[in-house]
Amino acid sequence: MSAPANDTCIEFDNVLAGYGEFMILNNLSFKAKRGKITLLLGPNGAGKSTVLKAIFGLTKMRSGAIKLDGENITGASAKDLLVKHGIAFVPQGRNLFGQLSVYENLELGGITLGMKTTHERIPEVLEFFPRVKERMHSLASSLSGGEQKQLEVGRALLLRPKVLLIDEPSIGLSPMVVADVFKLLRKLADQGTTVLMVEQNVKSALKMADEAIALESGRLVLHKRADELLADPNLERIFLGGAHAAPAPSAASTV
Amino acid sequence: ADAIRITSIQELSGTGATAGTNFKNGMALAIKEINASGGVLGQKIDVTFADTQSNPGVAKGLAQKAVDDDVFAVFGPGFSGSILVSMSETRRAKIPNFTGGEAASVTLQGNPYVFRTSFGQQTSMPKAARYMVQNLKAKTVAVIYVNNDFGKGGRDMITKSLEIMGAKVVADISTDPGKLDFSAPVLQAKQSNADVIFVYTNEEEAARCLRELKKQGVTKPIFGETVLTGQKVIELAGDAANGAQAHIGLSVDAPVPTMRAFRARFEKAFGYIPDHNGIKGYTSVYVMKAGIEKVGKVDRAAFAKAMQGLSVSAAKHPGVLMDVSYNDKGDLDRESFIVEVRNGKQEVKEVLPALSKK
Amino acid sequence: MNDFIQLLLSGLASGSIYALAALGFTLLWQASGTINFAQGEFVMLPAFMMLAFSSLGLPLLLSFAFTCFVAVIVLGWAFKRGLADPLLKFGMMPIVVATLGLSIAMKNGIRAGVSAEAFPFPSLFGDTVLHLGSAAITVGDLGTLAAALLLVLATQAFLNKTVTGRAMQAVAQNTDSATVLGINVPRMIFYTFAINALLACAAALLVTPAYLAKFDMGEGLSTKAFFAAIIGGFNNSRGALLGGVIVGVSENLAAHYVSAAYKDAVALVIFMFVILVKPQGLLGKKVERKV
Amino acid sequence: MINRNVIAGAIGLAVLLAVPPFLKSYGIYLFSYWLVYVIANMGLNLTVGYAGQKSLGHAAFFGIGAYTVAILMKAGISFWIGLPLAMAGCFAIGLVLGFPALRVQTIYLAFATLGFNTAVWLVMRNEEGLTGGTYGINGIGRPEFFGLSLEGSLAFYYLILGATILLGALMWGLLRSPWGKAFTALRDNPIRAESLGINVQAYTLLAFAIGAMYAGIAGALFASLVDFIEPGPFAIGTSFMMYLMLVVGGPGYFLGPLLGSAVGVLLPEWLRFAQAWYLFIFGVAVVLLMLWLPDGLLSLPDRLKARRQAREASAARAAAAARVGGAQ
Amino acid sequence: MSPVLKVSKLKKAYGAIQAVGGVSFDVRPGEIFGVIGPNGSGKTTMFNSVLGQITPDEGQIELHGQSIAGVSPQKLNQMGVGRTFQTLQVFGKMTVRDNLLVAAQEHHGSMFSRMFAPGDSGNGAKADALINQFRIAHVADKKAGDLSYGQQKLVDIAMAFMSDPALVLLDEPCAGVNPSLVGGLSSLLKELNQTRKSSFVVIEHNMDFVMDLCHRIMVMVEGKVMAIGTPAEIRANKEVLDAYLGS
Ligand SMILES: Nc1ncnc2c1ncn2[C@@H]1O[C@H](COP(=O)(O)OP(=O)(O)OP(=O)(O)O)[C@@H](O)[C@H]1O
Ligand SMILES: Nc1ncnc2c1ncn2[C@@H]1O[C@H](COP(=O)(O)OP(=O)(O)OP(=O)(O)O)[C@@H](O)[C@H]1O
Ligand SMILES: [Mg+2]
Ligand SMILES: [Mg+2]
Repeated sequence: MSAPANDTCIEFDNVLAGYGEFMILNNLSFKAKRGKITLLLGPNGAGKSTVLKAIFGLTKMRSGAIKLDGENITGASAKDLLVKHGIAFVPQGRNLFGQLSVYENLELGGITLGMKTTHERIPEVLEFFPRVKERMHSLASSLSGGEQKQLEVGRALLLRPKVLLIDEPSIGLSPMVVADVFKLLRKLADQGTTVLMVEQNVKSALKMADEAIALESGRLVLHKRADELLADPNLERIFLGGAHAAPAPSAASTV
Repeated sequence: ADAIRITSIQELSGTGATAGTNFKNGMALAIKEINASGGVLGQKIDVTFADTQSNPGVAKGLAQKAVDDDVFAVFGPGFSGSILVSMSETRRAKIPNFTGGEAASVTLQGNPYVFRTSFGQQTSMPKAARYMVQNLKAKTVAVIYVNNDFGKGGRDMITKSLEIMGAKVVADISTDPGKLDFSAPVLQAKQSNADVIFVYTNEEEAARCLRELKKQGVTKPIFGETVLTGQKVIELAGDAANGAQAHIGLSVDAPVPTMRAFRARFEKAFGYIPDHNGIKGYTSVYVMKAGIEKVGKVDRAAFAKAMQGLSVSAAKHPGVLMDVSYNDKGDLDRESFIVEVRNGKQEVKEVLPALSKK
Repeated sequence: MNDFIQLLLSGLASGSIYALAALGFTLLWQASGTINFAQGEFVMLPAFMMLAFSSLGLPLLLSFAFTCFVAVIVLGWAFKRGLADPLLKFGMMPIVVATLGLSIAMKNGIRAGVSAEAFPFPSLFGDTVLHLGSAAITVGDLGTLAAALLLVLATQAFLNKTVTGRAMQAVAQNTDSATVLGINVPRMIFYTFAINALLACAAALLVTPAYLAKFDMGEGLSTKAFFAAIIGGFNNSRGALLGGVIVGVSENLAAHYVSAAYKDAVALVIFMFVILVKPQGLLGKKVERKV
Repeated sequence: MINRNVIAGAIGLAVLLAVPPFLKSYGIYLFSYWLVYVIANMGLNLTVGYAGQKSLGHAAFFGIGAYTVAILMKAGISFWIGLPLAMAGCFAIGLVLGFPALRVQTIYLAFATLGFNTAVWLVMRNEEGLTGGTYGINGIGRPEFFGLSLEGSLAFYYLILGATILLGALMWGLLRSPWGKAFTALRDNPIRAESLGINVQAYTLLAFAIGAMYAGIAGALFASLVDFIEPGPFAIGTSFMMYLMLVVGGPGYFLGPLLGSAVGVLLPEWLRFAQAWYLFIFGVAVVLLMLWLPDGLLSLPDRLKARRQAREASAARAAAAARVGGAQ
Repeated sequence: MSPVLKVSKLKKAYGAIQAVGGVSFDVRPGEIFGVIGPNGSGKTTMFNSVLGQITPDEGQIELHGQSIAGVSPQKLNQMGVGRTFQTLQVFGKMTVRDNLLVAAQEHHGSMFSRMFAPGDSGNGAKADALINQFRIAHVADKKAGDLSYGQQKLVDIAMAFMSDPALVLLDEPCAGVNPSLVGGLSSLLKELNQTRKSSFVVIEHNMDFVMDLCHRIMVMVEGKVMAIGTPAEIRANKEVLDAYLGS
């Protein structure tokens, strides 16, 4: 394969995508670098989750292309994305099989690996989430909110993905676990995994990320190195209340 | 000339579908024959078939439609509830209405426009009861019936008739339409130690009941009315049908040459052997033909009047298959048979004369 | 006592018939979250297919094999493509009504296209009568009971003990997550309906000798199967057997010891009792309500 | 949008008022039969479509209404006394049937109500002294209305039409009030509803009771219309059919029952030209309708509207995005 | 002054898991009370017990000095207790505006009078105000189920405030909410707390939010209370640092 000798891993090229006729991403283009953690930031409803879902074909794309290492993966099946391209995805919200046990949920997470490998890796992953390990044979729906999130993250890590798409992992996690998860993601990235992560926990996330992309109304408004952004005196204004506190007509700013 | 338009309202779907379809096919065959041989008084018969879905509410609408269409006669429906509803419509419009329904109530309304195509239960059950008491020496009888208007009506009538004959019903066993497992009813019948077991259900249930009777080794005589020894039941019950006896008004296996010929024609046309409902449908059209020809013109009022006391002989009108006569209430009378199943075949043991011939 | 044994044995026999039909319900519920109101017709159709193959002179088991093949295509694949795929995402109501429509179409299609009559159906095991004291049972009844037991346990084991089985359940519980994990959702759905079709064929083979092949044989069968599945537990395949046997035995005992006219009421009372006291069924596992 | 509804309503009403006098008795009968089902299905729409209680026992109430009036009229008691009694009876029994709904939901509730229907049917069939058993009740007759005979089919049709309009208006008012929202909230998320002070018990019971009352009224009219009742039309098959009509028409749409009942009652009549195959075609038609509009016929305007709104929202979002400009 | 909410020795076990193992605390009038603790420490279970969503095994719960054991969630709401949920709980098929309207209507008039009340039961203006406050005006006519995670979360929170509750229990209100709105939420709670003397109990993992907002904080670990104190005390508590806050 003659991948261009650059460091772009994921590329959105003029992507127009949405739900039914409602277009959320308006000709969005951006690149995420290989082996780096790229943060997706933006107000609620900006379209961050839609970006990740588009990669996995969960939102319909009308035009544009999504590329991985230069190869067009628009419309690829979830199985191909997982197996061929090594992409794993932790969506936002509830994604467990509530009527199956914790262990069974993990097993299904490894269904593309084959059961032998999966069974080998499960203990490793569980080491990292002791709370979940304790509840291995409980129904997934009986876990607490944070325990469920941990299980979801663990289920994705089982795959040892080359690319990890992760949507607001910090939701529901206690601060220490958040720190642990961030540390782990950092380590994965340092080992070569490309991470594309959505976060509202802006400050902590910026501290561990490499790059940051900000969306508004489905469009790219900013793409900077994370440390630059963190140092930006405008950060407070842009993300932590300033910009939106201004009486801009809300329909214009966040439709 | 104009065609004689008639409407046939039958149970073509739902619980009554088997009976209704047979009736319909019988009619269709008769009409085809009649039209092929020049029609009635030179007029062809033009029939519309309609399905009540075995639902009286629908039947009523269809009867109104027939009235709106100003047809010469209405045939059906067969379910007693449905015919009661629809015949009040046809009566209001003075349209003759033939029915395959056997419930006693049909001809008890004093409706001069309604005519049966077979015995009502008030005719057949006494005959059956008499045979059980006189020939099978029954003092006690167990009655297994299906709990719908057909079965319930028969059960009420046989109970009454048996009482009049001095026999007693010692087990009164209701079963549901579509019943699968007859072990409990049969067990109950067995325990009652009755001299005769009288079975009055629809075809499939009759077959299941016969099988269970065999399985539980019941040796008492098993008697029925029409359905029990029907061709279909024999086919469905297999060996278990052997030995069952019944009084039947109409049977394709009756030792009557016209009947045999009809059976052959029907089987050729539809690929299966008709049951008594097929005969009812077939003969009813020929009865109408005979009635019209007797009047000499196509006139509903005159026809209805002529039907009262009408006698049709099979010799003159082969299509009626057997001699038949009507009284002033719309009930009919003809010979009937006692049959027994032997080696998977209905065999006539006795021919009972028409009531009027006694 | 002998009466009791007779009733019990016969009840077991019809109970296993109900269980076979109920098994399809529990399978579809666990693996696709739907209820198929045409399930009775899914048994009726293979029965007619087998008769058709038999009338070509094929032996029963060969007819059965051919029927299985056709059923997997028609009741499995075509059903999935035609109804399940487009409708599953809209929730319960549309698929329930579509299967109601399908049931009307299948019933009346057979009635209009084949016959309104009932047809006898050969029994796989024959109907030699065995005697236990004064109670009688046929070999066919025993065979049906054994087959029901076998099929129930096999289905249960497949669903809960194999990864594929669990993946099928996962699809029913959360389709999007299943997709994201790389579970081949369309294939799992196909498996579900294909297995359902095979179970229907097996049920047809075992049930029709008693039920007789008739266009409306599915009606009575599916009502009883509903009751059986609820009593035993909708989310548990073993429940189908337990429920079927309870319905079969209780209605027999009731017909004898209570009142024939109200015999259905006894199964009904058990059914209502179970629904109100243990809605998940006797063997079902409780669905957590988590807020 | 309201305007369009009003216009559609006015046209519909004009047709219902003006057309039947030109029909023969079969046509009038079909219209009457259809409206009876419309009334029953309005009730079911409240219970199932709005309040989300999966009921498969509606035909039982239909039957209870019919038998109440039939038995009373046979005993010489006026329809106008029988009707309120039927309503009250159905309302009360509906309340009672609501109780299982407080314990179980979804399919479990569906089967509980199905069981209830079977039980009612068994009583109708077996309590011969009261209900006539399988023979049913014949010659029920039709009421007078302030001295006006409703014996004629057209007169009785107008009574049914009047009832439909009145009950429709009441339902409309109910659904527009906070009750309507409470019912919908109950359907969507009972746990959340409860925590917002919505009396889940009361609304669930009322959804059943009012729905049952509508079925009772429909049943009373049905008994008089057909003049004969037996247990058959009130068995679970009818409950299934009613559910089918509701969903095909559009559950949770006010006019859903009107269209749904037309599909369930009028479509088979219209298909009769297909002879033996007409019910097969009907079944296939139902499947196709579901495939086309899974949320019912009346979801079509909504679907078009949603599409238009989505396009507008897209445009607005694109405009906003353009204004945001950005780093591209 | 008697406490608004008083919980004593609350216990709830699921099989072998003691989710809540004897928790006692009280919430004073006009207080914002924070609850923090590691995942699975029983916070949500404690909430659900207080709110009548589940039945605790043991313990007393009093609202304004009156026991509310066994009182249904609906009654509690009528008594002026509002709540939000950790998991998204909106009316997905209703519009955002209807979500808010339905959240307040049961607090006006009787059941019977509501049958004839106008559809918005007189709460339209209030709903619109909250919609603006939470910056969801542009999606006010969309079905709540079609919103993004954060937007749904905001709808859920807004609903809890529609009926002017005297006590609100919030379960992780900030999760998934954009930082710009987290500040807004914080000021809203403070404002309501000051102007209307409403009390709040807030479960939250966002420490900036909790430390800034709450008067007192309770730390739960393994179903037990580890500490209760002012933000400063909690921040200084060595045990808490180890068990929960880290660093
Ligand atoms: N299923 C859906 N149908 C229609 N519109 C949707 C759907 N899901 C999301 N949207 C709309 O798409 C837009 C973007 O949603 P998305 O979930 O991508 O936002 P987000 O940036 O992830 O927000 P958050 O931070 O709240 O998670 C929102 O305006 C939302 O209303
Ligand atoms: N229905 C249940 N069945 C079994 N265990 C349960 C159930 N509900 C909760 N638990 C267990 O009880 C413990 C406490 O759960 P709870 O939801 O109260 O935690 P929490 O403090 O809210 O955690 P988080 O911060 O992750 O939301 C957890 O270990 C959870 O797994
Ligand atoms: Mg998101
Ligand atoms: Mg929690």
